[in-house]
Amino acid sequence: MITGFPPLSFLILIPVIGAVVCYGPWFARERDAQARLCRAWSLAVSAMTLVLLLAIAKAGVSDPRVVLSVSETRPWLPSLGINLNLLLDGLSFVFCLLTCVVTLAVIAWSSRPAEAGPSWYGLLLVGQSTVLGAFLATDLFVFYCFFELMLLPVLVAMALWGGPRRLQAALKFLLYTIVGSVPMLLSILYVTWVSSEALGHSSGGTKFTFDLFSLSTVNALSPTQQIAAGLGFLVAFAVKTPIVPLHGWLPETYREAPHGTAAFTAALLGKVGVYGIIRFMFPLFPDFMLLAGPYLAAAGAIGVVYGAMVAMVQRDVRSLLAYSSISHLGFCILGIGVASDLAITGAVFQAVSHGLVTVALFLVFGKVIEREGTRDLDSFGGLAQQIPVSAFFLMVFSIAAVALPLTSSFVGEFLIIIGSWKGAPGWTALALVGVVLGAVYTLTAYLKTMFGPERERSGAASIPDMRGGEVVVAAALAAAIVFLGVFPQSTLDTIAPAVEQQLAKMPEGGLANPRAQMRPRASSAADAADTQSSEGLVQNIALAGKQEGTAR
Amino acid sequence: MTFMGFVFSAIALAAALGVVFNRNPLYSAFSLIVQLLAMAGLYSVLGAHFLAVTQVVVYAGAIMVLVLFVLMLLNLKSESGRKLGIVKPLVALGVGFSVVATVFPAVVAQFKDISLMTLQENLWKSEGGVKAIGQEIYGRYIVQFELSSLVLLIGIVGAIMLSKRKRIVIGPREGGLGGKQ
Amino acid sequence: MAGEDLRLSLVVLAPLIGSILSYLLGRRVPKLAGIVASGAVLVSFVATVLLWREVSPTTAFTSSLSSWLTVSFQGAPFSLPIDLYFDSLSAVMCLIVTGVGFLIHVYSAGYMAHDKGIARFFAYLNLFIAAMLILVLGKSLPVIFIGWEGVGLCSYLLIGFWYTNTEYAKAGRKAFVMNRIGDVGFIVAMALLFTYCGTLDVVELSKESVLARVPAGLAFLVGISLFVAATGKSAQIPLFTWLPDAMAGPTPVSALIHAATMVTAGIYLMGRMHGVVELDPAVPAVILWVALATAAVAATTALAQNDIKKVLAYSTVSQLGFMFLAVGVGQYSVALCHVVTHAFFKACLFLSAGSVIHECHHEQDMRRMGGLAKKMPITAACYGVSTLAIAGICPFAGYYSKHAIFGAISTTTNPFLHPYIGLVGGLATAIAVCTAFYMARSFIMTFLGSYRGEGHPHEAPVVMTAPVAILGVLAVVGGFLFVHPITDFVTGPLPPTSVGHESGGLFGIFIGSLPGIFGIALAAYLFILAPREKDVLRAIFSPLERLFERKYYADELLDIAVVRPVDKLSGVAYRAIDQRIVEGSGGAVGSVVQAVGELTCRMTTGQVTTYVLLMFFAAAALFSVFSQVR
Amino acid sequence: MSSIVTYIGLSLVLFAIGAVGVCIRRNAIVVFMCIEMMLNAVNLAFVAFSKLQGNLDGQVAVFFVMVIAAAESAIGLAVIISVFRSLVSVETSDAAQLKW
Repeated sequence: MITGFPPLSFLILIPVIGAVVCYGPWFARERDAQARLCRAWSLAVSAMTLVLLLAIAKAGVSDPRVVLSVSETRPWLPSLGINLNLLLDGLSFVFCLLTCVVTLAVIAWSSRPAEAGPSWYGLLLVGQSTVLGAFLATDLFVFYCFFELMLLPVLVAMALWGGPRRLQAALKFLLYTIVGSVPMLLSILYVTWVSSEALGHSSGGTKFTFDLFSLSTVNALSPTQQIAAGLGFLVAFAVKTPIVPLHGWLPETYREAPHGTAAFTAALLGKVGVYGIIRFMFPLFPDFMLLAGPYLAAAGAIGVVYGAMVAMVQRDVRSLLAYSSISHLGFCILGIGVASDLAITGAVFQAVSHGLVTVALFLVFGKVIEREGTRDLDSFGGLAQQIPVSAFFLMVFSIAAVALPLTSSFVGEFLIIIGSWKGAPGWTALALVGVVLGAVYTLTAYLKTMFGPERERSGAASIPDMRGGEVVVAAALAAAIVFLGVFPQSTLDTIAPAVEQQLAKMPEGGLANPRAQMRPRASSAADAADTQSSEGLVQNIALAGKQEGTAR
Repeated sequence: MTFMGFVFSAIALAAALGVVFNRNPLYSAFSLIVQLLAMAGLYSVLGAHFLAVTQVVVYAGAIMVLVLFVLMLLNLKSESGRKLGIVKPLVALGVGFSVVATVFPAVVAQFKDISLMTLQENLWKSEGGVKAIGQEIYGRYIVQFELSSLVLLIGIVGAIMLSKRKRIVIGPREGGLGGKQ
Repeated sequence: MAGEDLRLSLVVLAPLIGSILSYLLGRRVPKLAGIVASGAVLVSFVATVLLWREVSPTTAFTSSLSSWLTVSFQGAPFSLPIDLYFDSLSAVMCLIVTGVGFLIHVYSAGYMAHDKGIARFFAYLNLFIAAMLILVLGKSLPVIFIGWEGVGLCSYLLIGFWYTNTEYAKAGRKAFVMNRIGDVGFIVAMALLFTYCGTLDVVELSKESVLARVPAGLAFLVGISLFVAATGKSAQIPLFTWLPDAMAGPTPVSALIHAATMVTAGIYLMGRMHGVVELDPAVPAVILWVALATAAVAATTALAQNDIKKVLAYSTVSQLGFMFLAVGVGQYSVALCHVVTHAFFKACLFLSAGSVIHECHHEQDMRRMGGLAKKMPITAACYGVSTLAIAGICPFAGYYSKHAIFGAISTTTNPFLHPYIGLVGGLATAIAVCTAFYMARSFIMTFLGSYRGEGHPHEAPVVMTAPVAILGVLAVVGGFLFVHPITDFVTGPLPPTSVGHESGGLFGIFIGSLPGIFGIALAAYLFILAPREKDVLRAIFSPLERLFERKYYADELLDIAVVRPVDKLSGVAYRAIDQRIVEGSGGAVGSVVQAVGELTCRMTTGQVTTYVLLMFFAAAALFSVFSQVR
Repeated sequence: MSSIVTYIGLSLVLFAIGAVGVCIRRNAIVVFMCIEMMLNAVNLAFVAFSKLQGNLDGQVAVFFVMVIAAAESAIGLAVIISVFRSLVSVETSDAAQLKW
């Protein structure tokens, strides 16, 4: 362990420091040179974050069999029991990796809008650090803070450099998320308050804590209380993931935001919703999740079909991508609703693969839109000859979007389907219909942009085909997608144990046999969770002890 | 409740009605003065002689004089016609009745059987009331006393400031506060 | 075993590497693309032949390429490795795929010589061969599915090869979507088998003990979903309209994918999963009736087609119907034989049609051809021989496999089908007559009579006529050489069959090839001897002819039944649900808040009395509340 | 019958009359006077309760109320005068500019 140097909090800090430097005065020379220099700098910073993440993971687990789990506690508001405990286990490692890769891709891709100066890179780095924070925090309060902060960089970027109706879109995005996350805050406070008595029994009085593991270990909420608190959480994550009825903000945001921000939002913000449900709702509200399972599965399946159908009639490329991500994420929600180990591992894998595919699609389509100057699907056509490299990569990513075997999305969807068939056969079948529709709109989009007679356009030649940097990014993303499709085992090994632990309180096989008693190893898993939260870094034990004293 | 108490109460009530229902503000001012004096009487019936005196001096003497002065300054005629209509009295009755209805039963329920404790008369008499109140005011309530002097100071400064400002005619011609400064 | 292991993976890897190499080299030197691609398929063919010699009906090799997935399901770890399985059934299929594939590669080197996208073409073609081999060699259902989707993707890419023409691109998309609908059936079957049998391994799933775990209620569903997958890929009703449109692709593509290999994947799947298909006897019955209907519809539609490739496309659909007939009656090895012989003569027909089109400068309409026999003798001969073969005339390949199918129909023991044997046999014979008729018609219109087109066709280059000639020979020899050995060879993986051994002597042969002879004679009479009769007949049956020509309005029916409602529904979904409800709800909340605001600000009337009144009411209310609270 | 009820009853009635006066009358000064009357009613209650409790707190409260009333009347009348100066009328209904 890299002792004496708090790795995880540093992981969150580096991008922020990078962002601050981006705004530094010494970049004050002419704007474009300034932006290029800033781009190089932010590339270095996000690459460093990625390297640090990998180093932490490698150091965290010497041999692969041991479950990856690096945790860290730092008192923040001891009197309220809020301390910055960060945890990097299989689940959060996969999502953090996705964050770093996506940010690297967006920065490397020359998606900076012309009028945006170096602050574009600053915002992206701040966005990266807040998303990393959200994926690492296991303290409910800290998670909530990052959950809200994630919103700002995207909002600012959209409001400043978005499309024509960017202000309405930004406002709607803000309102939807805020209205969604307020119930979560109330539920957090409710859970803490209810558990404070139970926690405090041993030491008389009430011991407030926001730590996920101690809250889930004490499990003080009665089923009805769980339903109330669970709904609060579910609303927040439903708005974020967008589960179908609450997806109002998504099409406009993806349409109006600049390419890079839309790619960033599509790839990451949705995943925090999925991650949140798995990380927080299963340990805290097992009975609620069991009850809400069928409804979630239903919402997921309907999301898949609804997203695909609406995507089929879209004229605008970006809203087509928006609805397609609703459809893909619908699969994750289906997997989560069924809550069996396999389905959830599949859901996590699908979320990660969707992240990679969407960022690629957004960026390549972004280039096509910039080149054509319009977003209307019908006005494209016949680009395959003019920009063959983009055509090739777009074909690869469309194949991944349609989830053909040997791509990562196939592994995700396949696991979800076979995992959730026993729990909700009807809904899984409905989701499969969505897959067919998915093929229709993806290929239609590709056909309308790339195939068809070649039309000579005057200004089109100005933006050349993909250049060096972009080809590298696209190739890297394609390689990642194919690697995850052909050798998913290493990733699945990291995800599965973490998911196993999250589902410790759920009955075996989730919806498949709800009446089955709680897992035999529920107690052991809960103990493991308990020990793991306090074991943390060596020097933190002293801290925890001291903090214990002050809390009472 | 002694005979004198009843007399004073009756006078106070009559004067109060006079204040409200008198057309000419001047007459209502006078009836208010009468009402204040009746109240002073009641205080003395209750044994609060110092208060009775201050009531007469401060209330009737100072405040009502000021009011009369203002009345005279603005030489207001009686209200031009009664545009009261039927709504206002009804509402007023409602208000009055609701105030009484809500409070009175609670008070009755609470205090009907507790008789007025006959304070050791000597305590009031011996100290003549003034000494006891003086000790109270300068003893326990000294802070409040100083604060009230501050309030008075502010009152005075405020009054001066308000009346010193130039005339700002809002009336129909100007329409808005931007009058000649 | 290591030797076989390596060679088995080589069979698949060779075309994969070939596809990348031919693309990279082909971009620089177009000629090289054809050579590299054909070489890769040849290597794979040789490897298959070597392996084929060592495999017997009972032995099989397995080679695992990678442990793809190990997941935990209900506690138990469950692994899904990517393994290749080479037994007698896959040996036959591999031989067909690589053999015919190689010939078609050589042919397309000539056919696509002047096309500037030749490198891309051969890359896709090799990728297709690789995907088809994975499909045929897959040891577990997911691996077969990898090949299944890979083949679908390659057919999409190859049909829409000349993508500058939007119609061709749309045809490619239509093919892919229809395959995709079939794949839904495949995934449903996989999910069911995984959930109940706990395994997806092909060898396991043919064991009785494993199959018993499938609950009775779901047996039909599993079988039918597998059949849906097969219909998607092998173009049975209702998912067959994509095959005629797939003729938009270059002719070698039609020959390879839409005649010899991909379309037979459905039959291979049925054969491989015969245990599952026969779980519920109702499934084979459904298969039989659907197959019969498809064969009838396709055969009659082909009668009225004027585009040579469309005729061959519908004849493929009809012949596939025949193969599924054999599957329906449970004679999988007979169906396989027909697959083999069909591959030979249909590939030969397509390639010779390709040569004709190539020479007539991409003219596909038979009415503007004719009299090509004189100019293109070898192609004409091969086309003629294959026509005889497909008609089922005695010495040629078609006779043996078709005869076997007729025999199989008569010996079925399936309770659902037994009473209808007579009807099925009769219909099948009628279809056989139709097949002979429209094939003869196409031969006569193309090769006999006088040349009606503008170009001046002459014999296709050697590199094209050689493969056609080889296939022609196979079409002649394939029957008696391969049919019996194959039925014995594949008894291991497929249930044994007694059909096809009896030889009714000369008379039996005559009866067997009677429908073919009758069909050809009828066509010859109408088209050569008495053209006037033809017009009379045409006048009588004109409504029927229009029906056939318009392909039983299949496209329009599908359009009305599926495409239009889905479009309207998604339109409704977008406008009604998305615009009005989701966006609307945002607006609604906004206006509610504004209304409430409007209401409250009415209270500030500016009158002092109002404020005083409010104050008193509030005071009264508070007092009453607090007096209770104590 | 020397219980406090009568005094409280009286102060309540006076308070009610004051309230009614404030509501009905449109002349600002009369409203002002009615407010004074309400204050007196409260003072009466204070004194009554102080007698009831037997300590002088009530009376001290009254004392302070008077102080406040004095300051308030100074300010109130100054306001009324400045309103009169600008609106040339003391009717409360004329000073209704501050409405929605």
